Amino acid sequence: MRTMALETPDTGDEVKPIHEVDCVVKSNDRVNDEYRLLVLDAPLKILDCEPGQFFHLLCPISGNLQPYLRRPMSIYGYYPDKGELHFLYKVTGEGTAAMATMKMGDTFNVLGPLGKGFDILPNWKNLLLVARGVGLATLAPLALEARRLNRNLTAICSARSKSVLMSLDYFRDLGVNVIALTDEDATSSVENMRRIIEALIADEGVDAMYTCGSNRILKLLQDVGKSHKIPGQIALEQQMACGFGMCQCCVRAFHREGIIVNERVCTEGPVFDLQEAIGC
Amino acid sequence: MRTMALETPDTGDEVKPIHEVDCVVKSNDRVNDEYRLLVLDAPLKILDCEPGQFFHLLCPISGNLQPYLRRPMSIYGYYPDKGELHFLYKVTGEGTAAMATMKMGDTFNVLGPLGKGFDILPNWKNLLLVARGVGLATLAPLALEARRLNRNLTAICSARSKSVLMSLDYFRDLGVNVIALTDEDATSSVENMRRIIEALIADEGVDAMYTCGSNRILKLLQDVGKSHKIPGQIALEQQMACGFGMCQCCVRAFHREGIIVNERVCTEGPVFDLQEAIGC
Amino acid sequence: MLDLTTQIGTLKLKNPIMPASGTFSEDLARVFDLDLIGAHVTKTITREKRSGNPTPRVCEVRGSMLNSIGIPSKGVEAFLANVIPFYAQYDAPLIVSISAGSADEFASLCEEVSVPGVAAIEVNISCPNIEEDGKAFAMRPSTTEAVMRKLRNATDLPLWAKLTPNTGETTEVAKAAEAAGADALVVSNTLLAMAIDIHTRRPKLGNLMGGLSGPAFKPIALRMAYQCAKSVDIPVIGCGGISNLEDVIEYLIAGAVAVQVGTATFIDPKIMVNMVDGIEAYLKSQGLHSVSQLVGSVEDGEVSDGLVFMEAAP
Amino acid sequence: MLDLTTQIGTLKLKNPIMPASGTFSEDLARVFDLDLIGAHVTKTITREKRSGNPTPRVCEVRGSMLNSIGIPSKGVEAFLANVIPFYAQYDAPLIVSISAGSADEFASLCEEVSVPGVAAIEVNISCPNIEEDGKAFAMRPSTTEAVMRKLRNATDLPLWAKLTPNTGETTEVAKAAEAAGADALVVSNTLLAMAIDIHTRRPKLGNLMGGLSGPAFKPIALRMAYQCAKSVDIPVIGCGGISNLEDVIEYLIAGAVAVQVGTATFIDPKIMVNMVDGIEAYLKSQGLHSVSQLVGSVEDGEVSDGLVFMEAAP
Ligand SMILES: Cc1cc2nc3c(=O)[nH]c(=O)nc-3n(C[C@H](O)[C@H](O)[C@H](O)COP(=O)(O)OP(=O)(O)OC[C@H]3O[C@@H](n4cnc5c(N)ncnc54)[C@H](O)[C@@H]3O)c2cc1C
Ligand SMILES: Cc1cc2nc3c(=O)[nH]c(=O)nc-3n(C[C@H](O)[C@H](O)[C@H](O)COP(=O)(O)OP(=O)(O)OC[C@H]3O[C@@H](n4cnc5c(N)ncnc54)[C@H](O)[C@@H]3O)c2cc1C
Ligand SMILES: Cc1cc2nc3c(=O)[nH]c(=O)nc-3n(C[C@H](O)[C@H](O)[C@H](O)COP(=O)(O)O)c2cc1C
Ligand SMILES: Cc1cc2nc3c(=O)[nH]c(=O)nc-3n(C[C@H](O)[C@H](O)[C@H](O)COP(=O)(O)O)c2cc1C
Ligand code: FES
Ligand code: FES
Repeated sequence: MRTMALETPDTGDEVKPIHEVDCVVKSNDRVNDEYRLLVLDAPLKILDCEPGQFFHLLCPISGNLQPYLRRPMSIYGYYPDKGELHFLYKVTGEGTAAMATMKMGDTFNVLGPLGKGFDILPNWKNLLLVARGVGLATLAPLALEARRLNRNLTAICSARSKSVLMSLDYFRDLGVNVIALTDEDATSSVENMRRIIEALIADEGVDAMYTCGSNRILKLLQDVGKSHKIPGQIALEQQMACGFGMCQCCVRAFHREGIIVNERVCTEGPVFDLQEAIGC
Repeated sequence: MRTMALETPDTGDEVKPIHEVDCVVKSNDRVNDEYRLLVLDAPLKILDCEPGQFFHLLCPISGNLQPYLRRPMSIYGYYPDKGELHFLYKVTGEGTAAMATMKMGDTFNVLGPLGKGFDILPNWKNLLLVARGVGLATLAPLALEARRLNRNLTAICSARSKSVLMSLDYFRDLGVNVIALTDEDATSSVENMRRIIEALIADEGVDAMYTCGSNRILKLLQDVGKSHKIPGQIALEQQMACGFGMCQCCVRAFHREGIIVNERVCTEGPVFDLQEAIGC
Repeated sequence: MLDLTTQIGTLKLKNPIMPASGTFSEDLARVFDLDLIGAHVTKTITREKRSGNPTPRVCEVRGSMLNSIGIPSKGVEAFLANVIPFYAQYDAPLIVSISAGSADEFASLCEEVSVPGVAAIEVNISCPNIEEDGKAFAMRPSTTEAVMRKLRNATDLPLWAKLTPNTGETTEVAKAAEAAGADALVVSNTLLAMAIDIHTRRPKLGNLMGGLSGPAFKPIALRMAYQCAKSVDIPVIGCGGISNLEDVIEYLIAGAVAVQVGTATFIDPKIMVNMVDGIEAYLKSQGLHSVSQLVGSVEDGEVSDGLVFMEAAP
Repeated sequence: MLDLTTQIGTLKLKNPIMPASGTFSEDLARVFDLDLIGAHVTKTITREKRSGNPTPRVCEVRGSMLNSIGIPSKGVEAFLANVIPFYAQYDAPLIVSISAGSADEFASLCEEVSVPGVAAIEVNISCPNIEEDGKAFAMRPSTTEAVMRKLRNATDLPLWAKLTPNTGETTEVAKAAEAAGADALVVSNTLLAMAIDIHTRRPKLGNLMGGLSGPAFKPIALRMAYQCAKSVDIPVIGCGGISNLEDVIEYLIAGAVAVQVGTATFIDPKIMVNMVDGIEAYLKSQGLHSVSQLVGSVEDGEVSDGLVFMEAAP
């Protein structure tokens, strides 16, 4: 298997400026047992976002919580009209624990928007989104965009338990057809998911599939996509330092034209072609 | 000049336990242009102090202020009756700047009481205290102790300007005879101080002299002390790491029995014999 | 008029702030005008395409980071075709960082990148010398001197030797690079370090170990920069943990004629521009008129060589 | 029953936590019962009285500190008369740290402190060897081996060699110490570093440079401890930046059989006791029953020698 280094920054896309901005925290509340929603008062210039893009966040330093590097976080919602930027996050370590201490009125430095978001091609009418856990944070803006573009969206949302299943109301309010699966109900198995997706394809049809994170779901959608020739995209994660292309920390491997190529999640991604992606 | 290492910890003194305690901030207000008064709610066990002793303070970490080592700070006041411990401090760098951000209700970790305080021998009736600037913080508890022991205390307080002359009311309330000298009034010169001291000696007499910090004052009091055979003590400062004898960071040199000895400011001091002290 | 320029051999920079190799790329042009800084330094390239080390390539340690990127490289052809033209649109001089596994490969790559548009070549000699015992060239004076001599013969461009902090012979290596014709020293590359995830018990880096950079590394690299400035006559460019204006000033006072900023850019992408502005304000506030007044102005008194060149902590 | 004991050659400690030389003294008995920790390690002593380095001897760097205490020493007589009797009241074994400027002086001091009440001798070979070129013994395998052989002949007590991070030959030095008869390695002493006050332009330490210790130093010392554990058969005692329970676990997983805690005690004087308690809770939570199950349990897979023993960052 040959391995090849990545090519220079996409020359096709226009190169937008990256903004580093101090925002003010509007709220930072717990939404369920595991997740918090951070709402920032944000200037318009950073709200020209695409679903799937992310920001690189400078978490506050206080007491024993002393995160150093920025933390990448998907845009959960961007609202130029009300000047708000939303992040949905799970406290997993030092940085997110520090974020959780922030209060209304605190200043929070963000860098972005960064990366390449999801595509919704003109001929993609019926969209399917499959997410597990905090993956919803990344996929939620797709729902908003789908409605703006007048597409049909079905969201299969899987989680450990009902109590951590998030964004369902959010999706329903946007007219999304929501299918909730949980481990506690034993409905979240890959086999059940496959059955549900096959039924959707048979019924209304699916033009494109979107997912993120989970290896099991990636594998499933790659199978389904291949057999039904349905295109798809996946948002991936990787440890980052710079967040916009300089350090080469964040590479992942992809199948492309018979070889394995490394691409930077922060710049060529975080959204990649579903079939090219390689789980980890 | 021979140089000799210090001897093992004073075996004469009883060895008291050292306490590391989280206190709650009662107030932390500016007292004038340069100084702040920190009042802590402190448990009784750390309030068994002597004037001249100090605490080693763990300054809070927040944002760009990330002090690492503890900071030594003289006890400005200790009040077992009301359970309070006071520090008077000047913001000079990262640690004290971090202290200045503390608010009522915050937790503050202190280690102490540490070091050897001032002596007031039974036959010392007329005490003289000469202080400049923040040195007052160190000498203030002497006033309380002098009153408790029913001694006469005169305090010569020197500062750049009236507006930073602190503790004058505090001293007066304790019945101290206060003489205020300032640079702006051109009353703070060494010559003027010497005149004033010589007058005091001639009038009521002086049995012991106390000071801290300033090299000019040290030199002056050593002269006066030698010529009038008046004993004295000085509180000294030095960079510290551990604060109670382990690291040997905090040594200063002293004249003793014809040789130069190094002593640890944190353990053999911070109060030393006036004539043995060497300025820096 | 304040004079922010600094002279590195024949090369004059408009100010002493430049990026460190591997922490800079064309992408930073999306954040600020790249002509605001003194020079541009590319990520190290190799002759052939390489994919770099396994992931994770970065991990955080208290107040700093480790990286084990390795040297992913598009190869010299892609570099000549894409990267050099990109930087040609700027006035700031372009410094190309190169690396290779043997002195001959090093020399031939050096020749290949000695093209118009390149102002100087930085040689990353912290990489293993595959011909000898696998030790990095810059670990020893002898291997440093050998590779630098070949490089010196391969180009007329200024040659900057980038040292490693992993050697026990900092000043000897510095002198060897000077003797072999280096025009400047960059002090220094990252320090070998490690972190283990106590939950998985696995090394936090895919490559087992990596290089420490960032604030934790500053006092070490500063010491090296000072020692090098005292032991050679060629200019020293300070690099390691420089995160704010004070750090820049500290390195200049220690004897560096310019500095490279690495990890700090990841935290604050505009930091280099702020440093340039900050130097100006600082000079003004100190009543100084030029950066060169600061360089090497450390008040170290009549300090003995024994102290300056000590190699272990006292 | 949880087994916190650890075996260092013939010496069995009740738990793997002990202080680092120079960061501990009788004074700590004012904070906690010194029998709660695994061993006691004295500040390095020399044969003669010495006064140590000029002040300031300490300065703060971002999240860590530099020190240039030097080795102030009351001399061996005062030590035998006062210090050894003090520690005799405790069960925890006493480790005496010694230093000297030549191998012969080292050996004779070693003999003098080989007295009842002393459980092992730690040799601080990071000090300059005044007979050779002034380089510290532990900078090179040859000088390490030479001095360790003399020391080996001078005592029957266990000998712990304390290494320096300033060498470029960590594993070679480790092997040399082992070959010469060291019973354990302490990895490691402080790393040479510097800080300059930009206002006065003076070095922040009276002695120009000093040793970095504390959190900033951890990833470097951990890497060395790992490399040493992989390259010798004698036990390795980890030391460098250990500030909390996680750090202790990380060193044990990396291969250290015990750890020394230095600078962290200055911030939190009770930290060693908290670590002992913490290890117990940790073992319980992980379903482990002994410290030895953790030691060397790093999941480094089929890692090549090239990676384990690399000497510069990739
Ligand atoms: C493009 C992208 C979008 C993301 N969006 C979200 C989101 O919307 N909501 C959410 O809760 N999480 C999201 N994550 C994961 C999030 O970045 C991590 O949970 C977070 O960095 C953890 O930081 P920590 O300090 O709390 O954890 P620690 O484990 O202490 O972090 C240590 C280091 O590892 C890095 N790290 C840890 N986990 C991850 C991860 N999964 N991906 C990348 N780096 C990681 C951290 O950034 C930090 O540098 C996203 C990650 C990426 C790459
Ligand atoms: C026994 C003793 C009692 C003191 N009492 C008082 C007091 O009551 N009020 C007050 O305002 N100040 C007092 N000081 C001085 C006080 O310790 C310093 O002002 C303080 O440490 C400065 O810390 P910083 O981080 O703000 O300054 P920085 O300059 O940023 O400190 C950097 C480092 O230097 C050390 N340092 C700086 N100045 C001094 C100093 N003068 N003495 C010792 N170490 C220093 C700090 O502790 C720190 O480790 C006392 C010092 C000692 C030794
Ligand atoms: C992510 C990353 C990649 C690096 N890549 C290179 C490189 O390719 N070539 C090189 O000479 N140095 C490289 N370095 C080292 C830096 O140029 C610099 O010497 C080091 O990081 C110390 O500076 P800092 O503390 O300011 O980051 C890299 C450093 C980092 C953090
Ligand atoms: C103030 C101070 C004094 C030290 N004195 C000695 C010493 O006398 N002998 C020695 O071998 N190491 C000495 N050291 C080094 C420590 O023992 C230890 O190796 C080093 O500090 C790293 O550990 P740490 O990061 O936990 O402090 C000293 C360290 C400090 C901070
Ligand atoms: S995070 Fe630096 S290149 Fe992607
Ligand atoms: S501060 Fe450690 S001995 Fe005084």
